[in-house]
Amino acid sequence: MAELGPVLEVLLGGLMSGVLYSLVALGFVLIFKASGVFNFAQGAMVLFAALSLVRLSEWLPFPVAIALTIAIMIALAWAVERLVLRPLVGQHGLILFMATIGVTFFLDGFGQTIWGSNVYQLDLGISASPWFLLENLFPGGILVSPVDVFAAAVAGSLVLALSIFFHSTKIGRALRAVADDHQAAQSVGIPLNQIWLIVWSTAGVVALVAGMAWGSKLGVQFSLSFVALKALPVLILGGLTSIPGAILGGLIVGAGEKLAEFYIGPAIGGGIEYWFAYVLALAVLLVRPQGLFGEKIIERV
Amino acid sequence: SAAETIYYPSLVYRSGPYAPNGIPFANGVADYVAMINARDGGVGGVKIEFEECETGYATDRGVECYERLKGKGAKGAIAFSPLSTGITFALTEKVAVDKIPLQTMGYGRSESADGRVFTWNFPLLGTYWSAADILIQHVNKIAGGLQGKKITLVYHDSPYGKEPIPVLQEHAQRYGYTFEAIPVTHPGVEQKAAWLKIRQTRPDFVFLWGWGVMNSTAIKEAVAVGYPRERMYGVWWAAAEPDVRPAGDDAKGYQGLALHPAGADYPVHKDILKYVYDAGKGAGKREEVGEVLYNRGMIDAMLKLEAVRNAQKIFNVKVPTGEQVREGYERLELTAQRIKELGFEGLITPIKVSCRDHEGSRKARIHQWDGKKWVFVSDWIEANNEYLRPKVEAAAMAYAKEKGITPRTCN
Amino acid sequence: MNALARPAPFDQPATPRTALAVHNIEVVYDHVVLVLKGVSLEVPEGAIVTLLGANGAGKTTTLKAISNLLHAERGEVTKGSITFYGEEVHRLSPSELVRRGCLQVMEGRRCFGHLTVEENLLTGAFTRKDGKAAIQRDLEMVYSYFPRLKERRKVLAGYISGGEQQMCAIGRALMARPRLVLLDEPSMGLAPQLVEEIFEIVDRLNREEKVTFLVAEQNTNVALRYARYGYILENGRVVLDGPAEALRDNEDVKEFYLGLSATGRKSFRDIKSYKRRKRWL
Amino acid sequence: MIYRETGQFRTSYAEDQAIFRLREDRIGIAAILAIAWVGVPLLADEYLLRAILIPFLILSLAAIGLNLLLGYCGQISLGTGAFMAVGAYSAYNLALRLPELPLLLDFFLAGLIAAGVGIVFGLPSFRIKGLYLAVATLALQFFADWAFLRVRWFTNYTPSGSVTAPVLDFFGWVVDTEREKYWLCLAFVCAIALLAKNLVRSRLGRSWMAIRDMDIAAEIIGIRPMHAKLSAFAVSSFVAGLAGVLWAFVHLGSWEPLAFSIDMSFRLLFMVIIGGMGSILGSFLGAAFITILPIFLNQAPAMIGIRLSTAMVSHLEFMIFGTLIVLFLIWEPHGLARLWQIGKEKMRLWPFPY
Amino acid sequence: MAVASAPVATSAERAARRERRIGEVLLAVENISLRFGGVRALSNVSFDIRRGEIRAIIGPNGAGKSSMLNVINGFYQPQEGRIVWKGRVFTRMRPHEAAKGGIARTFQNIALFKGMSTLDNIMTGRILKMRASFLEQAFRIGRGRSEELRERAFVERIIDFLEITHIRHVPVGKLPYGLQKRVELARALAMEPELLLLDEPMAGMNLEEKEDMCRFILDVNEEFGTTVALIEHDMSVVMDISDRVVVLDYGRLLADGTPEEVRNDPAVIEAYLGVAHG
Ligand SMILES: Nc1ncnc2c1ncn2[C@@H]1O[C@H](COP(=O)(O)OP(=O)(O)OP(=O)(O)O)[C@@H](O)[C@H]1O
Ligand SMILES: Nc1ncnc2c1ncn2[C@@H]1O[C@H](COP(=O)(O)OP(=O)(O)OP(=O)(O)O)[C@@H](O)[C@H]1O
Ligand SMILES: [Mg+2]
Ligand SMILES: [Mg+2]
Repeated sequence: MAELGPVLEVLLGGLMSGVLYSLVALGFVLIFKASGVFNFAQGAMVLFAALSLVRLSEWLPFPVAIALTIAIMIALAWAVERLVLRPLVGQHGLILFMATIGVTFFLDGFGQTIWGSNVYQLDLGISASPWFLLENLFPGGILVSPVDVFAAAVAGSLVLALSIFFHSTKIGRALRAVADDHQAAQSVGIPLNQIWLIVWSTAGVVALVAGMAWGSKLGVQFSLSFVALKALPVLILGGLTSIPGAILGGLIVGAGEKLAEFYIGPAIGGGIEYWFAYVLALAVLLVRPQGLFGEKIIERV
Repeated sequence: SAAETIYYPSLVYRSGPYAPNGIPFANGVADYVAMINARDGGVGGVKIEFEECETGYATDRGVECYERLKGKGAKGAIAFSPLSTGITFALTEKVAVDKIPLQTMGYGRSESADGRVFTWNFPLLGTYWSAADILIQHVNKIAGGLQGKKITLVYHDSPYGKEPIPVLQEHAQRYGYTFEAIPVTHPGVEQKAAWLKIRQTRPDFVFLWGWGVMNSTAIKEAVAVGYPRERMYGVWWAAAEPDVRPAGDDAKGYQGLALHPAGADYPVHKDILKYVYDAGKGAGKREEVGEVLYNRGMIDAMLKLEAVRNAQKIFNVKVPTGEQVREGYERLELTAQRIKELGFEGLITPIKVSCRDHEGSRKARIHQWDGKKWVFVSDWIEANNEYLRPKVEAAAMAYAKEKGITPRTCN
Repeated sequence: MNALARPAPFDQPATPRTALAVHNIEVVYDHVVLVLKGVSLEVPEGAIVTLLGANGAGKTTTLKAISNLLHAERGEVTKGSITFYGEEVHRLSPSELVRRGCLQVMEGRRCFGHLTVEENLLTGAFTRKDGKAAIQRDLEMVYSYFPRLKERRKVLAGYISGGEQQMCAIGRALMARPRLVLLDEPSMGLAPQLVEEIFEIVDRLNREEKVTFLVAEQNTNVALRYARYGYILENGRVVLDGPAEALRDNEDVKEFYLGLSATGRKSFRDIKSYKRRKRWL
Repeated sequence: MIYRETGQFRTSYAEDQAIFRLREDRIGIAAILAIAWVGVPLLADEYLLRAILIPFLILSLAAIGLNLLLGYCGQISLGTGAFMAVGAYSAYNLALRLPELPLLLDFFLAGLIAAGVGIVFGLPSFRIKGLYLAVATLALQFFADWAFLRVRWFTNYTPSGSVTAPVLDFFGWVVDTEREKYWLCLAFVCAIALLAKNLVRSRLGRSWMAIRDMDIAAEIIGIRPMHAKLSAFAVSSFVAGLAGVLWAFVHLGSWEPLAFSIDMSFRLLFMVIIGGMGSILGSFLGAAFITILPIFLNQAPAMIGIRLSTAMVSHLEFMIFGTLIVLFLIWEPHGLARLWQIGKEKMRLWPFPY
Repeated sequence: MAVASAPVATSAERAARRERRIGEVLLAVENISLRFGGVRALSNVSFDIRRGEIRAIIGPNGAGKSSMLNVINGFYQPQEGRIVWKGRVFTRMRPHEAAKGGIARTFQNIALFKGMSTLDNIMTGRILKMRASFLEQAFRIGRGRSEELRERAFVERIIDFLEITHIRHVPVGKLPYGLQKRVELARALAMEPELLLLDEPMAGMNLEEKEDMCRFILDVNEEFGTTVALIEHDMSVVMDISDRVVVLDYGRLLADGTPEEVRNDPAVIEAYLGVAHG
């Protein structure tokens, strides 16, 4: 039993950090699902949202700051739709991807100009001190971080809400139609502009949540945008188009990489966390080329 | 006119992921140079022409900046502080060709302390090997001997983070502690596995060789696994305000190496506030003057300008060339008296650079974050040069051999 | 049904209004390729008008210009005007146009491959606001037109056969309950029976529900049988237009589009190795 | 009509298949080559050579490598940096461990080793497609970063893990001035660009493009997808590997694994997309856009006499750069190369609009 | 524009020539069944194609015609049945095997390489005929050069033949639908196939273009002796040019015979033709 303690602890820790990856991956999924755009700017949006919140909350009450930040993210969505996506309707996915890179650069510069490049502390008022569970079973107990639990809860409910929203409304169907074929979607009267505004706004709000979770952990600073890289394997593993996939992918990647780092890492020099998630994703893809929950890739002549 | 100015290029990173650390440093440099210009009319009566170039901590941009700025001014740039290990590596060979000294205060390659091989490099005040040695000396003292203790190094997985490992490994035998090194991959936002391991092995001390976001994350994770901050020690690049601030109160008790104190109540600060900030020309905010990295930038600038002053004296010129500044560095000696004149009393200890020894001084103190500011918990500790010097020389010779350099002889 | 979208017969003026007027438009692709060189046409409300012409004449381009879908292909209307019930089309987004009742069935099917057949049909009803029941009713109506689709309703549209996709695309358009439908080669890839059926449906919708149609078609024979008026495009210009009967009786059209020469229909086997194409220009 | 096609008849297929069919094009390219080989080295100062032109040339080479894979064969790769790293470290180890080999051969062998690694990491492309494939190559990227840090043998057990290139001695020609380095890079770039151009307009290139445009149809006309994809991976990583060698040996001199990190891979991807997928010329234009433009933007305020804080300048640089990317894509989604082509088309029609 | 030099012959002469040309069984599909999940796309279908004939496959939408072609050239793998190709038996064909063995095809949903020019598209059809080594191609020496010229000349003949000289250098993505179909045919012809599978080659064409297309198909068939299997919904075309017709309905073989036989078959009229047509 005593040996099981550490395993459980690592597993739990991994699952928790996996949820944090999922939060970022979720933003990617939303936008990809709705437009076939792989949004490179998701990381920059996480940073931008968190920065806005932190700086606004310096002189506004926290709830007001949150509301204002959401408004800012919606404005951003509007600008992106208007200035970037609309003129590029119907272009190849890679080109849209490149355009979001332009957005990334812009946001990086813009965010730093108006909000500054320092580190800011984001205090959500949740104690960072750990809980120790089941101390009677395991020596030292199983360590759980309350921040992680909070993040997990938020992520879980977010996924649930989004799944319901996108699956049981006609918007959900329209989203998938748009992702399949912009032009045909337009031709049946799906308003691309509104759809994209909705989705990018939602992704902006998701970015804010991710920014809060990660920002309370890392401090709000430029490096927040790097967490996007950690979300990539999660995204791919779960399938680019699946909201539940983002969560599940996150859990698998989180737990897998922590266990690997912990138990395999020392044998081959450590730091394998760095690539393990990708290799894991690769292995899954070899079996299921569309990820665990992604839409089937149609091959037909 | 241009003929009458000293050209001082400053490579900075005021944007991007490392900006929180880069900004105070760059401000310290800029303010100090501005103060010298305003107060003394420059160095030796010659105005300093100051220019910044943004590297964003990226090597190729750093190289581009260097190339762009190195030939500017009447006699070219006086010296460069690349402020990044990657840029240092990329420039080490180029400066030898261009004949411009490379000042790497508190970073860069440890073996470059050997001036016979690394003619143009000046890792002033201390290398990472010195840092590792000083830390071990300190914990050895407070633990009353390290026999049977456990020390874990959590390091940034890059040449920077790896530098101290050989010293810590060798010391493990000498002092009898067990040593473990855990890499953290760039940029260091995920360290859960590392800290869960620490929770299990429960080392007596954790050394932190991190950079940027990795440091604050490490502190947060330490809190999350319940590792006491009092037993964590950061290197001097992991013990400044941006490293502890995001962790808030949780960082209380965290300790680190200090090449110099924090605080703005030294004479030089008064001058800076008076001549620069009162004139409304400060590079940063008034209340940020005196932060750890700010002071470090200030010292970096001061040392560079002292080398210039030295060169002016030696060669009796108004504007020295890079080659002459190198001489100025190599014969740099800051006595306690001189340090006092400069207004740096208490900030640094005397320095003496020589042809053999480009480090000049290898002392640091330990300071601790009390939740609001850094306070000293130790006196100056000097690295053990009898132990380090042979190591430095061996590594430098290996480099010389690889590159086909014949080391100079110093007398 | 939808009172808004479809004016009741009694407020129709004696002479039908113009549903669609295209006035002398030029279309340029990629900033350099001039494809339409001044096309004008008019579709009266409640009519079936057909647009004929060889491959590359510019039929698809004309229809896309009308429904404002050129944008995604880097095409642009550089000259002229298009009005839908008197309103300039270029001020309306494609979805806005659909909401006002002008809808295009695109060439080459363009079903949403990752959606099931039924979902595809339902996307057609995106702009409708008249409630689930009405949509369900229309769904059943489409299924009654195309029983084959009902069988395949749960299959991803990407996997169904070409003809089934064509039905799906037409059905999807009908789900929107449009006032004006731009049909781009509806008969392509359909079995002969179905071609007739499609045109029957067109005719029925036209008669019973007063839906206006502009049909680009290669199957001249059928098209001229059902249409009231026709335009023949050649190289980006309208070269001939007139009432369908007149076109059918035109000697050139007879020979080159209907394959009826003085001696009657020739077998495909006996076509001479080459013959000069009819050029009106 | 400055650009005149009329009156130039191509009377054989050989003529019609020439790279530059028009006299104007041939004159233009000859002028560019003359400027590149003679004019630039004579006129450019050290800054221009060392900080701008040499990196530009090497990155163009790497971009050509990626373009072969992405632009021609349609396989998205985010591992170009890793292929460059493989090239660089292979050449380093070859030079170190087999000093008797001539350096040029080391370069070539390093390219071949990179090609081998490319083939291995191209294997998943058989099953995995599109964006999903990008992850396979990312796995390589991260794995390579890790391996070159971790496996000490690669870095000859240097304590810090950074290594230094040997003296560039090509059969007695010691390349040490910037001008010589520039010529060296230029020679490699010209040669590889020509070979690449030849490849893409022959059978192999056509089978890559077929796979890119529609792999199923390609298979049905007898192209073996695996063979085509792997050969694209191999050639692409050979070129990238060679670029890596140049980047390490000629540009940096000494380097750490970070020099070939994911950032490098992304930058190359940007170059290819902005420059134009499926265009050799586009690789050059893209490399120029991504490397030179930010530097220019950084210096622009000072040039026009505006004094701004360093931070402001660099933030502006980011914002303007991002905006320009979007603007260029909107203007011409198919990249700069295409823009150039349309420009030529317009010149042909000039003074008429169409 | 060059004009294809097909001889003009009377229909009686042609008919006689055809009789002589049609030879042994080139390809036979035997008891093929193909299912997708619950859908039976083909159930127990058998028929053969003889050398030199034009074989039409007709049937309502979704009958399994395209699927049949996919089975023949190896893109779909039937659950049951076998294919006999020139005497060799395959339980499953592989696409490149089929291509090597001389089966070429066009697709219902045009499957051209959109980013390439017409010429390059057709040149891809010659890939199997080219042998130059990697280095020869890279340096454009030896076979890398000569082959390129030789094949170009060959392809130009096809381009001339199909009258698409003016669009040689146009990217096919920009061509109107009908021309794309023609380019697709050109690409298939470039493979010098023994069996040419055409999936609705005349969809989306007007009469004149259909006439052209028929002429091309007939010429290919007569000039080069290429066997053609053709799916088409235009009955007048099918009745006029095909030698024998297979009718599929919901995956089953409904009828097989000469055009006249099929046209008068009540089952076929019921399932497919409806009112007498053409
Ligand atoms: N995206 C595009 N870019 C450039 N040229 C185009 C584009 N789309 C169409 N064209 C050109 O415009 C002309 C008209 O094409 P269009 O598709 O309108 O013809 P069509 O009459 O619909 O022909 P079909 O009967 O084959 O469908 C053609 O010559 C075609 O090459
Ligand atoms: N890959 C597949 N997955 C699932 N079902 C398929 C697949 N391919 C074909 N089918 C189904 O098999 C049936 C036959 O399709 P096929 O494409 O062969 O029809 P077809 O005779 O060519 O019809 P059309 O004349 O409309 O082109 C259709 O109902 C189709 O939905
Ligand atoms: Mg058309
Ligand atoms: Mg079919």
